[in-house]
Amino acid sequence: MRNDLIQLAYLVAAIGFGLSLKWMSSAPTARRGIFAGEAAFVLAIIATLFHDGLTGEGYALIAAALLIGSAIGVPLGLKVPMTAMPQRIALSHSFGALAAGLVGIAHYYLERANVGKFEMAVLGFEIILGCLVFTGSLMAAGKLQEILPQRPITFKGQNYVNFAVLGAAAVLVILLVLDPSRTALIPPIIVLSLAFGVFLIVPIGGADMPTVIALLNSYAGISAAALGIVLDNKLLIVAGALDGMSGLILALIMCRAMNRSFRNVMFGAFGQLQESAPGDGGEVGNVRSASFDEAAEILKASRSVVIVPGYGMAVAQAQHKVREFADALEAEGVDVRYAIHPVAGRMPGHMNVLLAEANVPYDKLLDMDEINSEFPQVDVVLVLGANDVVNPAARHNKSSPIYGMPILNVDQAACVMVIKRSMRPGFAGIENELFYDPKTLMVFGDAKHVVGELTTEVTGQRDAISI
Amino acid sequence: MRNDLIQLAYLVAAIGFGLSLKWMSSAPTARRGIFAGEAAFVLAIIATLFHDGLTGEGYALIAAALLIGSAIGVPLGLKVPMTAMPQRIALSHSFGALAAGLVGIAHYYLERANVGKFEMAVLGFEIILGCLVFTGSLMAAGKLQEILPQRPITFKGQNYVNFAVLGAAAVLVILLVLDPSRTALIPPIIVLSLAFGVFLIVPIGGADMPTVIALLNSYAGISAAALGIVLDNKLLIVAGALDGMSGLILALIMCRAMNRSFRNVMFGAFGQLQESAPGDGGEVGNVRSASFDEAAEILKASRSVVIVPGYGMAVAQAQHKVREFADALEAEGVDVRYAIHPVAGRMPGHMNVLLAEANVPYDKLLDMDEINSEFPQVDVVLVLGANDVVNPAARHNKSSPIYGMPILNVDQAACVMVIKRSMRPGFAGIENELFYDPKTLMVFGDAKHVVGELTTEVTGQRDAISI
Amino acid sequence: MLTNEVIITSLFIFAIAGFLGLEVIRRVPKLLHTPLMALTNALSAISLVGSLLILGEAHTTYSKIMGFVAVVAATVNVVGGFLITDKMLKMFKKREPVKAKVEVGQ
Amino acid sequence: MLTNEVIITSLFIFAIAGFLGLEVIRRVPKLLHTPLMALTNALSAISLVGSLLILGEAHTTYSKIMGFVAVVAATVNVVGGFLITDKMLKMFKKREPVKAKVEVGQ
Ligand SMILES: NC(=O)c1ccc[n+]([C@@H]2O[C@H](COP(=O)([O-])OP(=O)(O)OC[C@H]3O[C@@H](n4cnc5c(N)ncnc54)[C@H](OP(=O)(O)O)[C@@H]3O)[C@@H](O)[C@H]2O)c1
Ligand SMILES: NC(=O)c1ccc[n+]([C@@H]2O[C@H](COP(=O)([O-])OP(=O)(O)OC[C@H]3O[C@@H](n4cnc5c(N)ncnc54)[C@H](OP(=O)(O)O)[C@@H]3O)[C@@H](O)[C@H]2O)c1
Repeated sequence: MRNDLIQLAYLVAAIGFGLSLKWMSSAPTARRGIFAGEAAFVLAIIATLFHDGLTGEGYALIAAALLIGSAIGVPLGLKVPMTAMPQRIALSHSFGALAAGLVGIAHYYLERANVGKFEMAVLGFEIILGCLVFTGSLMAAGKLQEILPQRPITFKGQNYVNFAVLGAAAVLVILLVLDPSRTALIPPIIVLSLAFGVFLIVPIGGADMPTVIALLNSYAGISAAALGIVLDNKLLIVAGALDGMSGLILALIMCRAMNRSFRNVMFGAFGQLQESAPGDGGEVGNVRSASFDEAAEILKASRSVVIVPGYGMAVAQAQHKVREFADALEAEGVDVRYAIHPVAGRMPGHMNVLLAEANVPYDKLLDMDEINSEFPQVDVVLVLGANDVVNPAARHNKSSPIYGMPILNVDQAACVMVIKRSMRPGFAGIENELFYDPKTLMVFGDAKHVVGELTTEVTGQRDAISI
Repeated sequence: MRNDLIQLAYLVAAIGFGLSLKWMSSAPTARRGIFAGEAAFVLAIIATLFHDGLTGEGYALIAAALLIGSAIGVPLGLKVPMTAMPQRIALSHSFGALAAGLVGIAHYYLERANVGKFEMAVLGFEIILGCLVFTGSLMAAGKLQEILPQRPITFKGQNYVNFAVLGAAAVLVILLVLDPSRTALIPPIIVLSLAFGVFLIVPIGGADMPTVIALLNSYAGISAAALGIVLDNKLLIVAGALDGMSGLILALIMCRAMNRSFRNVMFGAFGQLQESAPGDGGEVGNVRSASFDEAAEILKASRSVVIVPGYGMAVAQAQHKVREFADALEAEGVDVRYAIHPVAGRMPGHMNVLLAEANVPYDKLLDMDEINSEFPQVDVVLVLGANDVVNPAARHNKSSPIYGMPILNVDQAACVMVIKRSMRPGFAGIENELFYDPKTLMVFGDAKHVVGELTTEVTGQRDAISI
Repeated sequence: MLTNEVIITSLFIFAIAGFLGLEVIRRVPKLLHTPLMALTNALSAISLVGSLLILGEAHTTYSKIMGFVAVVAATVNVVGGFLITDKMLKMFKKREPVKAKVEVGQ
Repeated sequence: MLTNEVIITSLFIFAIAGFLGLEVIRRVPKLLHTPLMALTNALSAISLVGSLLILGEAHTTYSKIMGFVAVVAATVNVVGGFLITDKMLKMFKKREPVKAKVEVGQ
């Protein structure tokens, strides 16, 4: 009876997780989605605590562990700047994977006497996944936080080495399936899987990390589902399946928006310094550059401005200044909108989150599809720390690594203004001919600084007039 | 092992049913959806035949039954005019419900010795649902086919009688749950449920039948799922749940599009002759009517015509003539489109199916939301056997039974032409002031006949000119 | 006799499948509502699976009679239902693929 | 030891839930992809349920140690994950309800 109630609580929690994801499909219901997810989680935890067989000592340990976990989790979640989101998610992820791996291992040691063949196979799979997601997520967080080198580290035959490591782990699991009592095989499986997690991420550039995180998320979901199969826990299966699908779809969407394949992301060592890429030295060539007051003058005089934010805005944390600047322009009667490329920044929806943080209403953020046909009617496009997402080479240069990626057609506007620190390339490591276009004006400097100066110019000039 | 394979086949079939419904969400993939559904069904049947415990005699009987069923089902499915769709679906439905009810009953008789309490409750629920859907669907088919009177038949206290019948059946089921060996209770449960199915439909007007069919479909799904729980068959549960949801959502959509509540459909006795409804005698009052050649002249001279088909087009089977007529007009350089109200006709999507039958490409069929803003730019609206869906009373007359239902704003067009046989009202039984609007021209006659004549006039006149 | 565990598992599957049904059906455009009704009508004959077992096991004369009628009836439903759906949808395919007009139902 | 039946039931649930996930996630607009990643990150800590059982049953010293670390780690993930998501979404709510701009993701 008690167990039945627990199972019913799990059923309710599973529905709660489903609703939680469903409500994420529109901004007005998204917070309700979080609450559903949280409520479902709390219900699941409480129901679990009612299981038969938990001892007094167990409860004490659980209380201590929950407290310690919360004490670490709260600062991890609260004290995080918006720009550090990707690495925080990766870090949090590695913790979850660690738990999944440990549970699988502990379950093996406790039940090895009566574990079936299929069960052992699923369990082995689960342990491999848990371990590799653990180290993989740590590596991803390290790369994003720039503790580890962002550039992909490659060597000849790397993929073969990686697959040899994974293959060895798989062979050991097969040996375990044949005879689940071979306890000695577990430690090498763990070590190999942890190593594979590291090796998997080493050759991937820091900027590809968001895709990798989505994929690791998917693996974590699948490992939770596998754990659910082994423990015969349906809630784990449902939550794991939802999660596994979610990560997979997000990773696919990101790849598609960059016009790259999974394989290329995982094994392509993208973002390496390209030998032939010219202009990555920072020397300023045949470009027109403008001073702050010239730029402000042009912006003030225009009727419609479209701001194209990119990774540079995130790095410079310029979103609040951008908002102030847009307010100032609007006070001058200029129509200001934002064009959001699907892979601008380093995470899907990165720009949306940052601009939302700065209180830009989300109906001012236009998707690529919405805005692309309107550029010919725009007076000034302000490219703010974006690079690849406005690179016309994607349209016509078949040899470019970003060829085929849909871009924002900013070169159709009357005037393009680009704010960045130098002539250095962006994520893809390639030259951008847009900067050499006669109608392009470069405004060099840190995004936050430049936008602040522009705001002063715009409002200052207005004061001068009103004197 | 064999049983495992059967279960895996059921798993594949369940996914197939899911895909089948998923692919129904767009016209280009819809046929793939049917194939997925059919393949899943065939797989389910084949897998079932491999079950342990089927006897030689059993196989012979199954072969015979499948043959007989197909021999009845094929003509039922193939030889059906498009206008008779709703009643055919209802009829086919009653067969399925009969099967569900019988399986439940047979299972009870075979297993009564060791049936648990919860199991008995589910089984009783399943038998009630199966029986009531059986007679309910038969009644619905009869009303739609006009074998039974279409008008709702009501008497005082009817709802109380109905609920007493259902309540009695429920009480008997409860007695059975308390002691599942009370075999004698089964026949009265069956009789009461069959009776309830009849009583439920008696007070509902023929025109509300599509909503009722959707609802009965939902019940049938739920009864299949209940059967799945009792038989511990996961495929039945999945298919039943999908089906139950589908019927429910369709019924809700229909109700919402008519701006009515479930309660009103089920217990409102809608469609009764309303005492106060004037003008239902067929006398032609203060209206302008036009002859065929006058009407054809106007249509030919216009630049854009929107055809609003309604139930009358379905009754008259005029869709092919309409297509010819539209071709003739287009040959004259007139732009012809169709405006489809969500509840035009008697089934959701009724007009779409009929016009598709006549090869009208579906991008010419415009939804209410798409076309409503365009009516002011339309020269002539041709209302073809539609009535309620263009009744302006829905917009402003608070006492009207259709008040609040969104309608096609045809009265904003330059000229409205209405083809119907008389001044009689439509489904809702109410007067339509549109017919008295000075810019409305009535063209009396059967839809098929009138449209045929108009085509002759249009093409005939062209011939006359070309001489 | 079913154990509580089996019953709760069944409820799990019912709930998740119902949720899936809700999400999938909501996307079906009005254009396809009548074919959808016909298709789900065919699917609702899934009790054919149960009928086949009752008939095939041929336990008692009663069960044989009931099973026989049930198999016949369910077969009529499934065959008729799929044929009706197929017939309806054939009509939607006459034209060259026009732009997929998928509106979100309600 | 799991029976084949239990395993197949699990696969059933996995398949239907995965299908549901596919349908639901596909509708999430780009606008919300980063919060979605954060939310699913929190949900992936569901192995907390398994960790609690291992720790609570306190069978062996090893299982206690592993369970303890697992519960701590999973708690970090779930608490951190939900807080991050919450923080992100709070930002989306500052304005009066603007027209719900739900585009179908891909
Ligand atoms: N969003 C995603 O989901 C995702 C995931 C993985 C990969 N990506 C990839 O990331 C790229 C995103 O394109 P993007 O145009 O946003 O960025 P980008 O191409 O990486 O370019 C960013 C530019 O910002 C400038 N910048 C850096 N720091 C700055 C600062 N403090 N102030 C001003 N400018 C600064 C840099 O130039 P300077 O050094 O000269 O200042 C750089 O050229 C795409 O290639 C995409 O495929 C995106
Ligand atoms: N679509 C659905 O899912 C659904 C479901 C349930 C209920 N309904 C209800 O059905 C109604 C549908 O509206 P509607 O405008 O399509 O139809 P309607 O309001 O029922 O009107 C149909 C009109 O067609 C005329 N007509 C009948 N036979 C004809 C023939 N052979 N030739 C020419 N005209 C003929 C009738 O007038 P004469 O007799 O003068 O010819 C009648 O006024 C709505 O009230 C809706 O709520 C729809």
